[in-house]
Amino acid sequence: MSLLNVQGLVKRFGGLLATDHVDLDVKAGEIHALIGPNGAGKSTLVNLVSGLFAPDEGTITLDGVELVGKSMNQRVRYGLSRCFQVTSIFPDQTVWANLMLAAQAHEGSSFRFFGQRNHEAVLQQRALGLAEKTGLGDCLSHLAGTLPHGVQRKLDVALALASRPKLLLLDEPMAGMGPEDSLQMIELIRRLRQECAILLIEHDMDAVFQLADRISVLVYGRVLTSGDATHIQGHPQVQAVYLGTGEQA
Amino acid sequence: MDVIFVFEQLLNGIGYGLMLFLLAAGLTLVFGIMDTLNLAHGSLYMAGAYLAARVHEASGSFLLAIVVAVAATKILALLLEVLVMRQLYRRDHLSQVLATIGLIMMADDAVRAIWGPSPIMAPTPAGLSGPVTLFGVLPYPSYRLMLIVAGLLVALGLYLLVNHTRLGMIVRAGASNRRMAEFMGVRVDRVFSFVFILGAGLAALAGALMGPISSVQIGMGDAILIPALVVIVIGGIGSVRGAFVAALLVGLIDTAGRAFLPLLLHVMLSPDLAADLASGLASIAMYILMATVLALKPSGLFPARG
Amino acid sequence: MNVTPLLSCQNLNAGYGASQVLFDVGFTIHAGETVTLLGRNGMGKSTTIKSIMGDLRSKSGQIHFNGRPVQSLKADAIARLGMAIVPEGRLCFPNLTVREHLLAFADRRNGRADGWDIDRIYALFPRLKERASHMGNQLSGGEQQMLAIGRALSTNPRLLILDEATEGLAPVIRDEIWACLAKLRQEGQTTLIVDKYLEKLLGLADRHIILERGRVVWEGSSASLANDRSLWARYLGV
Amino acid sequence: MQNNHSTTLPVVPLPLRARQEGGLSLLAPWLVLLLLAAFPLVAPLLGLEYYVGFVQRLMIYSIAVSSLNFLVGYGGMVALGHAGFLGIGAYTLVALFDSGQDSIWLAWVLAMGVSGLFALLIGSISIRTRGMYFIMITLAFAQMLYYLAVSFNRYGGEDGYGIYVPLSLGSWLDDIPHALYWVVLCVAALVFAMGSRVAGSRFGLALQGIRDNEVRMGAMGYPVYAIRLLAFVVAGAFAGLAGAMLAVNNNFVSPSMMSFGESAGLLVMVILGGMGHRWGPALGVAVWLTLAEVLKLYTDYWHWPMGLILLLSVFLLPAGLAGGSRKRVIK
Amino acid sequence: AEPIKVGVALDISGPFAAIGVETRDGLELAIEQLGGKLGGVDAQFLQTDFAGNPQQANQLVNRFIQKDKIDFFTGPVASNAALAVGPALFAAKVPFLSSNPGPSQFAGKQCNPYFFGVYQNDTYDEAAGVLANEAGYKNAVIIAPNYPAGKDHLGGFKRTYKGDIKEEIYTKVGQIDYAAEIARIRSEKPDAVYLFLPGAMGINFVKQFVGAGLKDIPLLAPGFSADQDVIAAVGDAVENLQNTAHWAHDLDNPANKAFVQAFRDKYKRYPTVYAAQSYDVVMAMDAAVRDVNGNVQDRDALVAALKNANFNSVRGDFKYGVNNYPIQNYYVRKIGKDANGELTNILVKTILPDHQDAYVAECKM
Ligand SMILES: Nc1ncnc2c1ncn2[C@@H]1O[C@H](COP(=O)(O)OP(=O)(O)OP(=O)(O)O)[C@@H](O)[C@H]1O
Ligand SMILES: Nc1ncnc2c1ncn2[C@@H]1O[C@H](COP(=O)(O)OP(=O)(O)OP(=O)(O)O)[C@@H](O)[C@H]1O
Ligand SMILES: [Mg+2]
Ligand SMILES: [Mg+2]
Repeated sequence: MSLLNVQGLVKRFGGLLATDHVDLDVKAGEIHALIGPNGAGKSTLVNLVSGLFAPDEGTITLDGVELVGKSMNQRVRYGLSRCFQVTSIFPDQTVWANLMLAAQAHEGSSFRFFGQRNHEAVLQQRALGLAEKTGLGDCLSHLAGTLPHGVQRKLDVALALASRPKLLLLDEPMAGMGPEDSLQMIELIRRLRQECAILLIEHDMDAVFQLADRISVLVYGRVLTSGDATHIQGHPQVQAVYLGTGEQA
Repeated sequence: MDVIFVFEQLLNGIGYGLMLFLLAAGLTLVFGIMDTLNLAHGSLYMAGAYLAARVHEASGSFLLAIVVAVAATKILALLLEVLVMRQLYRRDHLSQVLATIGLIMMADDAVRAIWGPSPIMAPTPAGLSGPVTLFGVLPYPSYRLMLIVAGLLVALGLYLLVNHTRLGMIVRAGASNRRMAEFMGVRVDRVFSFVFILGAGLAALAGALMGPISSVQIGMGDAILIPALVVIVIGGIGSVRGAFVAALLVGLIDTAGRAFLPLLLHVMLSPDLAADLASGLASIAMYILMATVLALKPSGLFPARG
Repeated sequence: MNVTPLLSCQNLNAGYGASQVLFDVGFTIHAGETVTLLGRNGMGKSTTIKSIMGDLRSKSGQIHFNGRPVQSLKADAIARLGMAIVPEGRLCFPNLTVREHLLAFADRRNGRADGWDIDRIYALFPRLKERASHMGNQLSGGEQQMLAIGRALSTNPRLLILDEATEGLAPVIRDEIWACLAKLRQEGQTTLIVDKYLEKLLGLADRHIILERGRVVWEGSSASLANDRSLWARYLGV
Repeated sequence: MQNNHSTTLPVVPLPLRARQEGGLSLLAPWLVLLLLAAFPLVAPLLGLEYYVGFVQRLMIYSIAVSSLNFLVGYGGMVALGHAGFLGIGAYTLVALFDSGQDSIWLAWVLAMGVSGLFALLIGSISIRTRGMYFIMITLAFAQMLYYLAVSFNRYGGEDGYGIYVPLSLGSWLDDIPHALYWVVLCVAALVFAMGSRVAGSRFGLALQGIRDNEVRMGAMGYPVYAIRLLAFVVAGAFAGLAGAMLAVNNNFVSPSMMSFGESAGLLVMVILGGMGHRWGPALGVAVWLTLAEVLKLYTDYWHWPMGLILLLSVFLLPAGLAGGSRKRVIK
Repeated sequence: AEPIKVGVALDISGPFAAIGVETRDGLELAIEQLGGKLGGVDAQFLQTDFAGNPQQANQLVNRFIQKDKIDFFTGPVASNAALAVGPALFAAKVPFLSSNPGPSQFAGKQCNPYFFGVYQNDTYDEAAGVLANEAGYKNAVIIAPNYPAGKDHLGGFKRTYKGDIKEEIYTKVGQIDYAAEIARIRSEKPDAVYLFLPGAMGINFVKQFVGAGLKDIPLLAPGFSADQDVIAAVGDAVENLQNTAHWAHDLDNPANKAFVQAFRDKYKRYPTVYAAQSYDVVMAMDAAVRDVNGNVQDRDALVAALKNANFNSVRGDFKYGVNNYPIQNYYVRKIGKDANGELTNILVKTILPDHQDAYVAECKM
């Protein structure tokens, strides 16, 4: 049985049908890539799944639990976590404080008023664990906002990982990265697949073809086709609307 | 209750709404578009009212009074812009609140020093002092009709300026991302000065026009500032169209509350209770409207920014 | 080609607060050239661009644009001299419609009559025409990127600067942009490009400048960059 | 970069918290507490009896301003209707007094409860809005409360309600002169301590996280709405307490306590003192109210210098008195 | 010896600033005429500004009591401020000579030997009710802001008015636009309109009322809605407005003539009721201090002396009732032009001779 199951999902922005009866599933342990032209509705889909937007129609289940109608934080509890297309961290705090904040969300209640959080050993452990896992150990004391772009993206992933999700939604994690950073991120994602399933949106086809077990192509809010890398690469329509001819690095 | 009475109240509601819009117009411009909260807008309104009243009294010409009041207030605004506001555009709303509250305090004392603490007289222009008879049955103050026309004209002009001119686009661009606008070659400083002064001019116009039917006195701006803020918030900050619709809505609801609620409640309740409840409700009708709108649409009726 | 360069930087030193990022950066761009600025992440490409654009006051050094010293001018004045940027992160205006983005700043800063107008931009990016009345914040990432390019073109700049302009674009669109840049080059548009798709850039640009830790470490033609793979590994992490 | 999972805790993280708090800054609160506690005893010797009452009022206001500071500084929720909660607290006390209850303690506790309840109601709607809309919707609710009080005959309406029979703190306390002062001091000190403590607590840090990046916090699994709402309720409850204390202090309650001007004044004190700083409220209150008191003595035109000081403080002290000339985050 | 200290609470800024200035000018004229002395003893007048805000009043008065140790207190403009500070003053045994407010509470249940009123708030309205009867108005619309004082005042009018109240309109406090109310009045077609709308509200209402072309419906008002400050602000539109007060600047008695002359010489304008009241208050203090031979510390004697009111009041003879509110004449004034064509109140007649307030029975003193 698949981990995430999206059925008949519809989202309208005014007259615009951004998500048009989308069916999609992600199996446990797999990396499922979502590609498609700009404005096809990929981020919208992620926003619907993560709970930032409410769908107009359709169902989303995670491990058998219906997510539609649940709040964002409830979905996190059920095992969903996400990164954003635009890096979303706490730029005025140190990396350490960022990680502690992420750890705190999943370890005990946030409705405690008096104890000093920074002294909680459990949280420190967890934050350190995150830092290690994502390779942020060197820059714990830096203000997050002054870090190089690639590191900020890693931090974004680290924040998402704190909840130990079953499914991680990554919206263009490689955007704006140079080749080196991209490689590191690919490496990181590869490592993560041992822990959770990943729904990956990415325009960097190198990365997609290297990582994805399955690829779905979204066009004008609809799923055009799904399949493995070879299937997609050979699909004439996908080439026409998305891949183009030249791109093959 | 007859048709004419209802119609008259309708007109009253629209009139009051447009009065609010006159003041809200300048606020929307400065606050909605430049994202600068100028609570001292009411002080500029007061300046306009005082200047117009004095010039009108001295010269006998209402038109001249308006022109002088608007021009002089604009000069004042220019000074204010250069000395204070310019430093505030880039600051957060809180700094703006703090600084402009400071300005209000200074403005009130300045007016008190110049014109004294008493309300002053703002004569009604001779030609507009009496009522005209509408449709042969309804005597209606001609001055109020003029206000309605003025309000409509300002609304139209502003709507066109903001939404359909390049200047309007540039202003909005500068407001949402000053740096990027500068990259595109916009002299944001100058554009902002222009907008601020335009807003001040509108405030002065509102003050000059309101003078003949309201008390020209210290604090007059603060009293009307809150309803004006309510208007732009209901409408959706930054939306001229929203402010216009909201102004009419507030005007109509406020007027309806005062005109019909007592009659309505009289039918259902004891007179004493009815009077109490009616006037109590009428007092807060505007706020109930705002809370309801925001509860349903947290960014106002016509949210202009994301 | 002109004798005096369209843009020249000499001994540029710049940084943020106490930390210096650029060290004696110098290079020139001649009218009609397409030049790239290369280097790994965080090497100072964007910082160089910020200094040129007047967004970051350089600590020392000279910048001449179109024959004028501009290092003390403000960003808007420099822009009006004919410099336009597609910035990192796009920075579309949330409260302007797509159409307004393309009209608000329309100008003929390069003085040529046959420049870009909204129709030509729509022809380049039909997607934008479909979204003409959307607000800047209601666009997908890629649409925003197209809009940012269109917006820069609408001013008809003498020098067009693209900072990671293909970031987040679908491969087809990326191809379109490469095609567009090639076309611009043919038309004599001067362009400074920062991007990571090296192979494409090789075919597109006349010259390349490589930055390493805020210093210009290499400068040369496409041919010599193509031939020297060691540069790629050393400075570009490929 | 580590490549294996080491379990040893590196010593880095904790000292990272850049602010080194020690020495004077640890002592300062105790010093101030001592001075304030001793004040009623030495005041008569210095001929300063009057100022005992004055300082008492400052302390009450600092509770009110602290509660707003919690909301604005840590929560990023700029409420322009905070005086409404002061009013609710005060009128709760009035209602009790009017029905023959004269225990100050009971009144204070109930005032907190009732205003917390109102805050829950008002907050559950207001919290849905952001920025300017939040500013205005809180103002709207305060205005409603104001007009409600104005037309509420039973407790004097616009005229206000005088508490002419002294209230009771409880048997033995009533016999001590200035007992109220010390009680107020204790409460104020407690609120101060809690304020300092909460800032570094789980709740406080979560609240600050929401202020900085709400969407991210939601995506990390924080119950954003509940946290914000609870902050609003807590702030409302403490404002209510301050309101009830003010009622005892003034022996008088009137709707003007909830006016727009009062709400704005509270906000002014928060910002002037230094948003999100533990000393901010105390400093803001002390400076602003003392200025008002003193300037009035010298000139009819006392608003003028007050306004000027506000204006200058915005430019010269962007982070408020407590923050020195540190730059405030630019929007 | 120690000078006598008088705490003066003005409302020099805020909504009542105009009245505050009138109060101060009357006060200062009296002080000047007395050479800065009360009853021949040096006196110090300490001023403070309530700014129309009763919330701070308490604090300021505590300062007077505890720090300055005042012997007399006078001011403020508004009833709510008076109610707020009364108890502290009474507890400290400081005579409180109101320079304007006459709240019903202090006239009735909460009356106090240390409080002295100049008139009880409702008495103006009671006089207006009688005036409406005498003028033969068969019916009237009455209007006031929606707060207790507004209801008290309309209650005062209804107490004496015998005609038919067609409608009782309560408006929002601080209202700016009155079109809806005016339309209601127009549709009722009453014989007269009685309005209690203090300050800006009254000015707004009258301006809009006249603009609506309802000049034919006579307006009646209590004196404070029709004094010089209002006249100056509204202009010719208020001509013929009839109002009631316990004083008029053309009241024929020597003390008043001297006062009005001196005031006009000094300030180049007609005094208002507020100026006359504060002038009288100082004169009352002066007389009382003289009666106790400067020994103001003997508060019982001082209060007794104050109650005797052994001075020539500008409002003519009056005496205090049990509740320390005066029993005095009330007059009808009508706004018209004086000999120089200047718009002002012209005394018409006495409408209520030796009138006492309605609350005195509740006062157990
Ligand atoms: N808040 C919104 N209001 C209106 N329209 C929106 C909104 N958000 C997105 N859209 C529209 O919905 C469509 C899908 O957008 P989405 O961001 O999901 O695209 P995407 O597939 O992620 O594209 P990209 O790869 O460029 O990021 C776009 O056409 C966009 O203009
Ligand atoms: N606003 C800033 N404040 C402080 N340091 C900054 C700031 N912006 C950039 N830096 C630092 O300056 C250095 C150069 O950054 P720059 O943005 O110029 O790099 P880049 O070559 O454009 O890299 P990228 O490929 O990531 O865009 C980096 O180390 C970066 O962390
Ligand atoms: Mg996207
Ligand atoms: Mg860069």
